[in-house]
Amino acid sequence: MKYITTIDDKEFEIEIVDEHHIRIGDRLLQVNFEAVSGQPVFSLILDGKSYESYVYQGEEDWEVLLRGQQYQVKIEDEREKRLRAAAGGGVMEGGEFHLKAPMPGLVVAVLVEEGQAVKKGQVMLILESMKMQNELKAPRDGSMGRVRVKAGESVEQKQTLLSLH
Amino acid sequence: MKYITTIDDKEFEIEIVDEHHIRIGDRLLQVNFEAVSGQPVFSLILDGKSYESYVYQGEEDWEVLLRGQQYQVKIEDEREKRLRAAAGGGVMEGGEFHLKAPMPGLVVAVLVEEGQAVKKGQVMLILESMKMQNELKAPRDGSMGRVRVKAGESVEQKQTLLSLH
Amino acid sequence: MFNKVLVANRGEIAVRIIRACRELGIETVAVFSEADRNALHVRYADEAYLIGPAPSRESYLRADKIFDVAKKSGANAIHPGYGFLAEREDFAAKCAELDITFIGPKPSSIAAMGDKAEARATVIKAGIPVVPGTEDVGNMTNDDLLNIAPKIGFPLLIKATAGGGGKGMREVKSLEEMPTLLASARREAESAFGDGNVYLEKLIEGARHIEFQIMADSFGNVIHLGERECSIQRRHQKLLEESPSSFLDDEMREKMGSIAVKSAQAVDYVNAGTIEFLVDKDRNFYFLEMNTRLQVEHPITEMVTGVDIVAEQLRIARGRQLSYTQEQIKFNGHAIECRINAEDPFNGFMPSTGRITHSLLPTGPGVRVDTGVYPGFEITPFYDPMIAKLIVWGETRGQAILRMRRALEEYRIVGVRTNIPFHQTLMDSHRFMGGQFDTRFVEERFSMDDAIESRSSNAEIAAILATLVAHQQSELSAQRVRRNERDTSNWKWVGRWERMHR
Amino acid sequence: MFNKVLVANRGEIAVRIIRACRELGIETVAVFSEADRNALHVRYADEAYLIGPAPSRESYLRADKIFDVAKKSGANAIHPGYGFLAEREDFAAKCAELDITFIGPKPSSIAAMGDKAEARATVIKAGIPVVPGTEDVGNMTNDDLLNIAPKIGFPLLIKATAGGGGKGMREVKSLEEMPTLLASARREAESAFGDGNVYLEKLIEGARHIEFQIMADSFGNVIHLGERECSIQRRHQKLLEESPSSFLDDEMREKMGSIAVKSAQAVDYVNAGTIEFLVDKDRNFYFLEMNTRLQVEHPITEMVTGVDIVAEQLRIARGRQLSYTQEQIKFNGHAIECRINAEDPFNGFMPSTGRITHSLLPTGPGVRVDTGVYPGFEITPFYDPMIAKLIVWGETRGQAILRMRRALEEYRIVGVRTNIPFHQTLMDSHRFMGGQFDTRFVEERFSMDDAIESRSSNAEIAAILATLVAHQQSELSAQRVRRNERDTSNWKWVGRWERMHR
Repeated sequence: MKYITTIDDKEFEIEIVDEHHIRIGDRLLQVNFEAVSGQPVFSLILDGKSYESYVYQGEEDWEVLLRGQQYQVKIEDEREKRLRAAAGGGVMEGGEFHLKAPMPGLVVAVLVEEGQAVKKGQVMLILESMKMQNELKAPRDGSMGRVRVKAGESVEQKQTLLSLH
Repeated sequence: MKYITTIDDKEFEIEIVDEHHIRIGDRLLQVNFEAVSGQPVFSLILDGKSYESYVYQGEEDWEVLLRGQQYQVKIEDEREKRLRAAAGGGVMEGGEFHLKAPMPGLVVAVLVEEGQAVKKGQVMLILESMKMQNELKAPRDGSMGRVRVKAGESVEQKQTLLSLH
Repeated sequence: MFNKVLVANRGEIAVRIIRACRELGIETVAVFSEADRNALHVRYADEAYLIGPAPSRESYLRADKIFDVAKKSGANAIHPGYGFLAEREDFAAKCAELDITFIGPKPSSIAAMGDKAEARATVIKAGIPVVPGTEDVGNMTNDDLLNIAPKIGFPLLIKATAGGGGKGMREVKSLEEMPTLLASARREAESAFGDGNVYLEKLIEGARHIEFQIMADSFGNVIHLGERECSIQRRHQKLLEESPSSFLDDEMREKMGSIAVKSAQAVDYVNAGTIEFLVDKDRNFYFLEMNTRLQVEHPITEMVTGVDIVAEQLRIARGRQLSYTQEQIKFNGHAIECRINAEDPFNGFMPSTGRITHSLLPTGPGVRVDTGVYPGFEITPFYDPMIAKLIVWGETRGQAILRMRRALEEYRIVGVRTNIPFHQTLMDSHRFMGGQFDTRFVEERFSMDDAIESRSSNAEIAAILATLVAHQQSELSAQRVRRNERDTSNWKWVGRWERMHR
Repeated sequence: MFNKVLVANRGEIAVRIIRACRELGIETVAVFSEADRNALHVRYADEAYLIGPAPSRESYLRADKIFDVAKKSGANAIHPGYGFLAEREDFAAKCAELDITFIGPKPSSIAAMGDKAEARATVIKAGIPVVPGTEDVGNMTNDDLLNIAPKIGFPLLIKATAGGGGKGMREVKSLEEMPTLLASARREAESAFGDGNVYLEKLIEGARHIEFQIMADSFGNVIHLGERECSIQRRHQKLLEESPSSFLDDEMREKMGSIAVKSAQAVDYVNAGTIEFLVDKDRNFYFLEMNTRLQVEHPITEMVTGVDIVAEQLRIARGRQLSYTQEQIKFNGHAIECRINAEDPFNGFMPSTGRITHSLLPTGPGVRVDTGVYPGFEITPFYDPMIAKLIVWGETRGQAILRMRRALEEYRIVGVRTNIPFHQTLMDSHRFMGGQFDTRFVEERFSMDDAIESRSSNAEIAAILATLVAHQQSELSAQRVRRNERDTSNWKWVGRWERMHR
């Protein structure tokens, strides 16, 4: 099976040859790969080099925590790649974004109003949890849709706080 | 439910009153009892005193490891107690005892012969495992039945080594 | 002399105190909220009592319930740890009233140092330098403050009189923006402490936060145990501390140490306490505040002095003399503490909750971990996100950094996100290694992207790992489908039932 | 100068060495058997290579395979740890031949100290006291030995020339029983070491086993790092070690230390080594043997001296001078090490195997754990039963004992049985606390039943715990039966299928 794996806009062509070999580009590498005690912690011995990493599926991509660095990894197999190519490769833009509470907490301040234009990275709301104030930022430019909470309100995890058009 | 629980020949009458209370003798005690992270490790808060213990079922009795001491605990409910009383309370003696290898290893020496009389505590066989020589002793007086292994032989865990009549 | 200590706290510090008691043969009583039935302090204590629901104000902040437990259990001393009731004068006073030994300073010392304005006034009287700012003031109006501000000079800080943890604090760059900031600072202080009073302080630029540990017995002996460098902060929360500070030389250490001792004496201090200083680029230092309790970062001082600070607190509270004179305190090597928080450094340090499913502690030479969590324990949103303190000792600062790097690499916590990668990136930072940082360093001159070199060199490995995991999972699910297909053909009905109930 | 070290070992000592390398920025190469794919040393090393099936003689003892890995990985140094190939002169010689740095002494020193008879002869020449016995002898016949025995006097010991670990050792009380015992000792020595040579040594009664750590560089500097008391043994296996020994005073320490240094010099020693002495009741001491390698119990010396022995080994092997002079070595406080073995102290110390399902390490001030295991790891019967070393430091011996007691109480390992209860009972023993023990203490004057008082006081609690667990289980199984009953009535067919395939 061949995969196209993308990290930081760089593509890697990785072929799973058999249980103990992979091919990356034109290099054939020996792999010895094990999950550690039933956890999403993986030990990889790759041509003798020993690595350990925490690998799990994120919202869209895979996430890899390796030697203090976190990587968002996109993995497609050949079929998926072909499908995407056929569709013209256009990445969907826009659509509505719903900001959900990442954890239970108290809304300390709402810094945007409905209809207001916001920039990517702009702080929209401050949520207090675990004695810390957490700034929730806009993931992209847009205009504010419905604001469903106000300062002083307690919210549950995953509760929708506001929407961004 | 009432239980008769025996440790070191001492009997305790323990009644499970409800989820949070037990009665032992004529004392009513408050209990708060939890298994720790899905392990046979139990946290008990008994009238405010906090205990932690490793409790598991042994071959016949329950075993409790508490503050560096190990207890063999026999537990009977009322029905079992009545049945045993009806049977006359006689404890079965004798029968054949099969000595099984407690772990894989190498038989270093067999110190008994078939037909030989042995005393309780007498070393019958020496098994080497984990670089240590382990003496396997007679659990009671008796005479040797079949001896199934000889010195120099490798044995598997639970393999029957010899029998005692 | 007490023989049973109630620990009015939770988490790693409750465990720390229970350990010290146990090593002195003193019995321990834990208190716990409904969220903490399985917490380590409950498991390790001799006795444990439920005191209420998860939120702190219904449990760990309920002095009345804690006194009930003291009575019921016969505990004749209380150790407050840090946070919660540790710096509450009324709590300490109530202990005295009930004939319970409060393991800490006298209520009057807590009061004198708790009100920031009063603390400033007290130490100024003792001739101790403070950051220039408003003096001798309890209740200044906005007009008063706006008048004084230009005399202090900009930039300056508005700070809450009852403050702590950065709450009610505002940085002011000019007189124009000051009225708005005053209003918001007062509002925040009012909601956080029930006291809207604020004062002004000159903003020391490029400042370092360096604090001195002091110990005092009830016979008037006061000593210091050297300093801790605490400038690695984010939003006024300390993230890493080290001792000694690479910024101080012996002469300055001696000078600041003796002033720390003098500050403690100024409020007739007993037990362990910490004097915080700001040190500017030119090595001028200013008294900032005194923490009248055991400090989170006390272990680094223990590592370099060999003094068990909590055991010493207990001895002092039992009415004994200090075990050490100032001359007997020797500093040996270098210690660093990383605070391991359940928060995601790749996502704005957002707190993270969940069950810890797996954990592997770094161990071996020169490594100490103080923690209250273990595999199977649930991190809830009710309390502080600090779940462990990783402390290392080395003969030199360089050795300690290398050892910390090794220990961070070994530390595995699965189930919640932690700031371990932040500390790893910090250990690789050239500025940190060179000792070139101030209290603004993390916020202004540090980024998780700093480790860009190692990032790209490991990207291929990350790609391979993710691909292998993804491949394995798709193989597994394919097998599951195949098994189901077979089941359906053989046991059509059963297969469907099985899927229905999965 | 080497920059990549192959660690020719497994378990906690491999992890210990990898840590030291990492802290010095040296790359590490692990080797592993088929049983150890998931072992900690494999997870922590930079590189890892399979060298064969589980049994040691097919993997960790295969010098040829280890050299293959060195070649493949480009490792230019090998650290042998202890056991396995650590004291094999031919292995060290082969390293030199292949231009690989052997992190240890010269082959000639290993040879000189490895043959017990030769070692005795060597140190006698240097004027060092040895236990009276046969001297200068390579191959004595039984007749020779029977002639000499009465001159040495009974009781005496027959010991294997190539010996170690109590193999081929016999205690002889009289001339009559000696011929039989000679035969069996020779047989055992032959099968264990391939060498049936034996010699005689006077049996020192009431003896203590006290050893000195020495460090030597290639410039002729030799220092000692003080002693370790290792008299707590069972069948010649050490179970607990402490430093310093409460039996020695400063004068004797200095005297024995300088003799230890002299012994090392007698064989032109380089790197870390240990000189073992027997000390009789009257404080006469005798050279016993030299271990030409890193010792299991080295951490207690690290705790009291602050010297990182493994890091120092690496520096010496890199051709550098010792970092310390004898005068710079200061002894601070007291350290104790308990060897945590997977064996059942309630069942004749029978080894125990299985998967560790849960583990909680003791941590906090003054506690160090060196281990190679973790939750999820399988303890197999192929290797040594020692799974961890628990080491504590205290200002005094008393404080160290109290701290060890606390740490043992905290240590949880579920899945295999351990000797932790043995150590707990030992910590409560008055003789141990009083320092009144010799090498026969555990076997002859100690019993797990010694803790009889605490036993009966906790019996009721044990009864309650077992009853609650049994009750809970019977409730659970009752519920399970009820659920199945319902399933059968609703989904008769499915229920049966489900049970069939359970």
